[in-house]
Amino acid sequence: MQRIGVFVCHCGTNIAATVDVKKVTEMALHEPGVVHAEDYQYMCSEAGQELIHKAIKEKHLTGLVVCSCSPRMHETTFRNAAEKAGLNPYMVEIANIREHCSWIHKDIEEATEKAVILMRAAIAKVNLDAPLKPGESKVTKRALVIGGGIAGIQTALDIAEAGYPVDIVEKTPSIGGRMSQLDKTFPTLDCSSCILTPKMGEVNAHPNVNIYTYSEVESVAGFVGDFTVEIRKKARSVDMDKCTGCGVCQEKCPSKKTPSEFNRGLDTRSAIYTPFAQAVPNVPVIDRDACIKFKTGKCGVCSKVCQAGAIDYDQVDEIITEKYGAIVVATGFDMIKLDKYDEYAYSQSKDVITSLELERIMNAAGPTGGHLERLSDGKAPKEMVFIQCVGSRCADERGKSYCSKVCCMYTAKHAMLIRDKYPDVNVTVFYIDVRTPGKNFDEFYRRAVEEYGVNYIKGQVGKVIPQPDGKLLVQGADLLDNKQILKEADMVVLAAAIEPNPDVRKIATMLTASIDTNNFLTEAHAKLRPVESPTAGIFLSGVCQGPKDIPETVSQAGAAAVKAIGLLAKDKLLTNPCTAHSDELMCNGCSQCANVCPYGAISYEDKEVNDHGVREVRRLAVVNDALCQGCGACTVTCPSGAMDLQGFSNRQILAEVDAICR
Amino acid sequence: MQELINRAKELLADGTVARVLGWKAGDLPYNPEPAYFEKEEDFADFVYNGFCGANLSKYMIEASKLEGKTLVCLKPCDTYSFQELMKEHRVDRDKAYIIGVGCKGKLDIEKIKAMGIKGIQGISGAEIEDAAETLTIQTIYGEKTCAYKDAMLERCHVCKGKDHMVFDETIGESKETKDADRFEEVEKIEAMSPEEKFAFFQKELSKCIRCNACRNVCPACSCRKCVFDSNKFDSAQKANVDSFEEKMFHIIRAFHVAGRCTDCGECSRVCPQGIPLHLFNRKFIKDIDELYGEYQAGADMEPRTPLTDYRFEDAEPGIVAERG
Amino acid sequence: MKTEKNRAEMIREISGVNPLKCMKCGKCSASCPSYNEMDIKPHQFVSYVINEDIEALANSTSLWKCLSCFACVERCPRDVKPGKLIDAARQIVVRERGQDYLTPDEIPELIDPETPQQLLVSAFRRYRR
Amino acid sequence: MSIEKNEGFRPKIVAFCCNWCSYAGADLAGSSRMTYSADVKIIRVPCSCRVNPMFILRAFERGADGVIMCGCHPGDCHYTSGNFYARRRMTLLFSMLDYIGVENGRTRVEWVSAAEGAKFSQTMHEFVDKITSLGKNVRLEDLRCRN
Amino acid sequence: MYKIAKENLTALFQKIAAEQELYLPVKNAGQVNFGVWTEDAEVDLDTLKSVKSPKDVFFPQSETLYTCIRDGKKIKVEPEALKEQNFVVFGMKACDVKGVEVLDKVFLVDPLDTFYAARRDHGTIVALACHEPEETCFCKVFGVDAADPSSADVATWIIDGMLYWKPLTEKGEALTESVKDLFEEDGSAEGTIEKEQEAIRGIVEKLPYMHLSLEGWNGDVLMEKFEDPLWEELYKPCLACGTCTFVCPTCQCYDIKDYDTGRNGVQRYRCWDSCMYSDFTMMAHGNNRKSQKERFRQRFMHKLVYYPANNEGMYSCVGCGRCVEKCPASLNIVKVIKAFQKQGGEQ
Repeated sequence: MQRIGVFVCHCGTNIAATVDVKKVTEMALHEPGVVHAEDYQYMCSEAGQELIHKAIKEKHLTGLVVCSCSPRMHETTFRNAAEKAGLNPYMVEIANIREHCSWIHKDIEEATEKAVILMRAAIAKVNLDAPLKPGESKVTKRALVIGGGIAGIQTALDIAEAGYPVDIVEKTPSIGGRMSQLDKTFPTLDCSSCILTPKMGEVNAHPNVNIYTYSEVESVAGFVGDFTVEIRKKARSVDMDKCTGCGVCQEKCPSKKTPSEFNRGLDTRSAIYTPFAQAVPNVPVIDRDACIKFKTGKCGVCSKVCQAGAIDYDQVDEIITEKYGAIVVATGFDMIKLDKYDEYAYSQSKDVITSLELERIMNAAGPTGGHLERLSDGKAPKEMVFIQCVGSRCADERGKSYCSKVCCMYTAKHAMLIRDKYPDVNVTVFYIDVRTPGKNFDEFYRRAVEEYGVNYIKGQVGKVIPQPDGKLLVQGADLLDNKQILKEADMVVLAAAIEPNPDVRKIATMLTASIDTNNFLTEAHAKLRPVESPTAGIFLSGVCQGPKDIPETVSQAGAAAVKAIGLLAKDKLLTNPCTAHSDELMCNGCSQCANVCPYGAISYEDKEVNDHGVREVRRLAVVNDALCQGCGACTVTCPSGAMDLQGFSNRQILAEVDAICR
Repeated sequence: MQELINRAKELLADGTVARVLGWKAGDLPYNPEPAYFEKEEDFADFVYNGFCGANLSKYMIEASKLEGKTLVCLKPCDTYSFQELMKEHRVDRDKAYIIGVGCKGKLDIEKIKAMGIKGIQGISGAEIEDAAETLTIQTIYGEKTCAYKDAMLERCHVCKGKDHMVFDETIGESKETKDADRFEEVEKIEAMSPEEKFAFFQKELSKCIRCNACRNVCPACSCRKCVFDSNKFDSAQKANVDSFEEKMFHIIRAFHVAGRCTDCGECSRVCPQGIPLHLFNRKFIKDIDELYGEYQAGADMEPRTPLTDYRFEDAEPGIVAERG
Repeated sequence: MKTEKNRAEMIREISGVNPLKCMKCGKCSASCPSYNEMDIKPHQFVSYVINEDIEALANSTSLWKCLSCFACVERCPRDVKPGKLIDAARQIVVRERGQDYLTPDEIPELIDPETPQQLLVSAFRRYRR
Repeated sequence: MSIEKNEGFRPKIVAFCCNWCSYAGADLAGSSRMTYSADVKIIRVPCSCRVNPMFILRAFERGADGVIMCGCHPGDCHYTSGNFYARRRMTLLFSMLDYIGVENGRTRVEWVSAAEGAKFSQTMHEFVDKITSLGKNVRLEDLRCRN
Repeated sequence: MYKIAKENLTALFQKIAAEQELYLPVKNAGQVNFGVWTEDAEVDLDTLKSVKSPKDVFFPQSETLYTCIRDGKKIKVEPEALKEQNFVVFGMKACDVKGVEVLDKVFLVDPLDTFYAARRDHGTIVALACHEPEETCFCKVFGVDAADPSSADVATWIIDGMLYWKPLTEKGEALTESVKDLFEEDGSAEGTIEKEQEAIRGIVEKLPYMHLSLEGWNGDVLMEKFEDPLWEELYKPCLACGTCTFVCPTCQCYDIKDYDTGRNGVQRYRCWDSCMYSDFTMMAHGNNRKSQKERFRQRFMHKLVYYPANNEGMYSCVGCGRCVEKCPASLNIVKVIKAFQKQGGEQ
């Protein structure tokens, strides 16, 4: 049985003017378990807290009820007061008789009656309170960044600068990501690699950064502050320490027919390759599916020409296990596949290309050496048509429901660059809406129209028809002129929608980070916690969270880094003690609770139990206190009531219900 | 049936399974009981006929703890329950050898008795191989007949289909027995006035004796300790002292199995007081289908059930009032 | 005579189309083979239904110029399907005229069983003017 | 049943409010001095997804005449998805209560943000009026608890 | 001997109910159970067995014993009043009447169960013969004569549309006196009844369970039966529901529980318990029957061994067959008896 003290606050006249505090105090003494009751002008004052202190000491109180203002106001104050007097702070309950009573009722009798009931409910709850202690968990002072694009690079650099070691895991042979494939960037038109390459060098050289390229995350265990991650370092077949990056092997490699991933398949690469000249690390990998040595056993040219003796055909995948305190996801995006858009003839004509393919064509290091030409016959185009929103803003299953956000701007960039470099080429853009929210964005678009004479037509294209003479007949509509347009073009560029990197689903599952129907990672709060995942210790950087352009990506990357640093800077994490707990004798191990847990805090283990003499091994739910935030979703999902929430237990809430309805 | 027996004996003999879970003939023509068969000679009593309505899935919870595999005979509808139990990790698929047995609709002795047929000595036409549409019943008071269809369990009139959801092999043909709309009764109640609804359920539930047969037979009610038996939740009830407790028990039970109930109909089959308990479960199934998309528990191994899932655009609870 | 509101409602019901989903991209007009012969263009159909100006739609030549080729239905990114709207408008006009050129039992003899139903129905509406 | 007929009837109403939005909304109603009936008593829960249907039935058993649950607006849940689960649970529960003939309107769910003090007070006004017009809860009451 | 035409029974019920409570088989939502007679109750005398036995007329499924009311920090205890009004139970069958005898031997011995005793004192049993026994009946095995419910206060038979009424005890005479004006006397009734009884006994002979042997079951075989490995097999289909115990006319176990009503104090009540339940006889240290096998065994050991050991060989099964009809897993006492018999035969 508890020894409960009830303290009724006047709050000056805020409470006392409407609630008969003396009566409430007197009524308290009739309640079971109450051994002390008093009222005071301001319970939250020093003097008020002293009264509480004294009563705890003198009456050996085991629980407190404070009838005062909202617990959102002073719960912490009274908990601290209790702790100072040696009482567990979680043995305190607040009856909110100000905001929920005196301030909203006028009739003294009515308000007093309600205050007594609220007090009874709090007493009923404190009767079932148990002392709680916040848990502590350690923080491993190391961060993992998944993805080595501009988002991952920026996040890693910022964390490294703050003095914490960071590992980047990048799936491809080089960091750089999508940005390395771009030619110029809007709205400033600076060269993409000119701004990216130094960053790549910087991150590579940073003493706090360790980069695993050609590597993938294999598994993730643990929780905030203490993740254990297995990284699969795929066999590169080249010794990274020995290779000097001279490039002879690539030159001499006889297998040169593999479509280049970096150039979006517009040209080919050798079997031993670095994706692009500025690759970091500048160490090639052998594509074992394309390599003649691996396919037939005969060849070995690269090994012969390598003076450093770096070629190692026997290399095997390596699993690296590392501990991290924080994980940042920066897995980026890809363009959607266009196989469902037959009407735009993408698969029928080589001259219908995507915008990212155009980037490579425009790039000096690209398949055409930066010269704008038709891929079918190498001729210079005279008429170019850009089609917007291919697969974006789409209500059916062919495309994506969202706006890809970057297409309007990069199309303006492309149009402008083409008109600038090839003034004789006519450029027509078919658009639905031109969206340019961003600093200097609309000005940029207007320049394309006004200074460069790009022809913008409001209306979507219905069909692109390849003609026998190699031209492309574009059938579109001009909605403002109310005309149907038939236009012959030499090249058509499709602004295909972007989608999160398909690997993200696998990664999100490993991290128990939630993901939306479009495969974008969900943020902990759409407005207030946009760079955190609901799963503690997981942060989001770049397009994996939603479509964005480079400056936005970089700012988010910095924000994610700050959040990660904030976590790494802590020596220990105090965990909320109001967490869920499963009664092992009642748990069915059915996994329903884990399905609703937003934090992935529930796992299962096989454990031997002694159920009143029956010993058996059972599958049981185990809640990780460090991850559980105490929402209670699991408690209602659990049919047997095995899962309960400390501080808001089933019996406590039922006791409150009973007290109110009495 | 002989094919089933032969195959079971074969699997037992070659050590594939350690025991067979099927039905043993009863001492009356209509009361076979679930039973384990471990030796060749046990099979003398093995039976599989129209009265083998019992869903053996639930027995597999205990059988999963035994040494070796258990061969279990599951009817098409039973396999939904089994799969749902697999999903909830309550049975071990590796410990089960499932023979999907054919079904031509199971019989309800209560329906036969309700026709005024009493003093039953023998029933023919209930064997699984019989093509007969009629049951011939020998009684102390003379021979009676009734149509097979008229003696079928309610659940067979709204059969989910002839396919087994999970099995190692199947033996025997099934027959399409569905001839009624699954939600017809629910709709009839929905159309009533609140007073009529209340009177209807008050009357039905007043018969409840809290024997817990519905709960204990239910494959979805597989809790080691039911909330209604547990002091931990402050919700233990052993008897219905007030009519409120009848409602509390049945509403909460239906709620706890909502999204997990396969509509196997065992609750209604076993209720000694003939309470149409499936009306609770089916109401939830209907609501789930209408509000969150058609869903059949036990038809797949997707971990999330309708109540452990959501969509942003889900209906608001106010829809209940709006629907009227 | 039904009110314009009723008629608009009927068009929505018959076509199963929610015109409010349209984002005015014009892909339908861009795709339409009969575009030049139409007075009301395919991308405009939705506005007439939204504004409940069905009379104009009913008197429009477009109603009978539409070939029911369903290119617009196929390509519409918003699932609005102008071809179905126009087909529904056609149906309303035909119903209001109370016309019936063929009796139902004459039809099966006249058609190839492979013909898509939808094409058939809309062709009837179009050619029995 | 008319409101006049129920004059003098004081309903018992239990309101479950989530700590982050609705309880704060109720606090705001208080600090803005927006009155509502004293018949409403609030129980604080961490999230609407903590509300077990058994709590609601228990309230009715013990003589409550109406039960309302308030949570963060869908999409704004402090725990990201709690109120989505709560929404499905309550929808099904309310539908079942309706199905067994409990008067529509004895239960309600309302999403109230921390900024919506006025909405909280308005909602409570409406709810108390509704329950007053429905009168005493007799269909879900345990007679042992009746006075 | 008296008689009354079947169609005049409503008048009889009205007359009895005017004076005292009348319980009889009533059909509610398709099922027949004993209930209080009202003008619109659907009386059903044709269904042989009520789902529940009528034992709850004397031993209700739940009843309050006393209430504790808190006043400040004092507690007041208010015992529940005993039954003070007379009542009549009409239509109990011979087996059910025998069931009451079984209960009497538990509740009417020292320490006397005052709640039960009060109900027994105030209740008059009017029994009705079973005219069409069914295949699930095996009352004869336990010495019950379905044709002659003679241990009641009044025995009745319905033959050719006539109800024959034979008072047997003082209570029966008193009841008869109060309704006599509705009856006519029939001197030749004995003969009619004897003829009917012969017919009933003839049917009984043909019932499948009639020759069930109780050999080997008595109060002396406790350890032998208790330790028999057969239980390990028998219990397996049992679902641990309480159907058999709750429909049984002789199961007498109850649990005592508290219910906090809030403003009306804490009610201490008792309710039927079932040995099939996992918390049966749960004590502070836990449960002494840990497995379903032990709980299952308890029920049959009690009926066929423990009870006879304490009551001069009287079994606490009356062969009503309700468990045979209602068990969801088709288990029942007959199967248990037969299984042991078979095993005995083999040995």
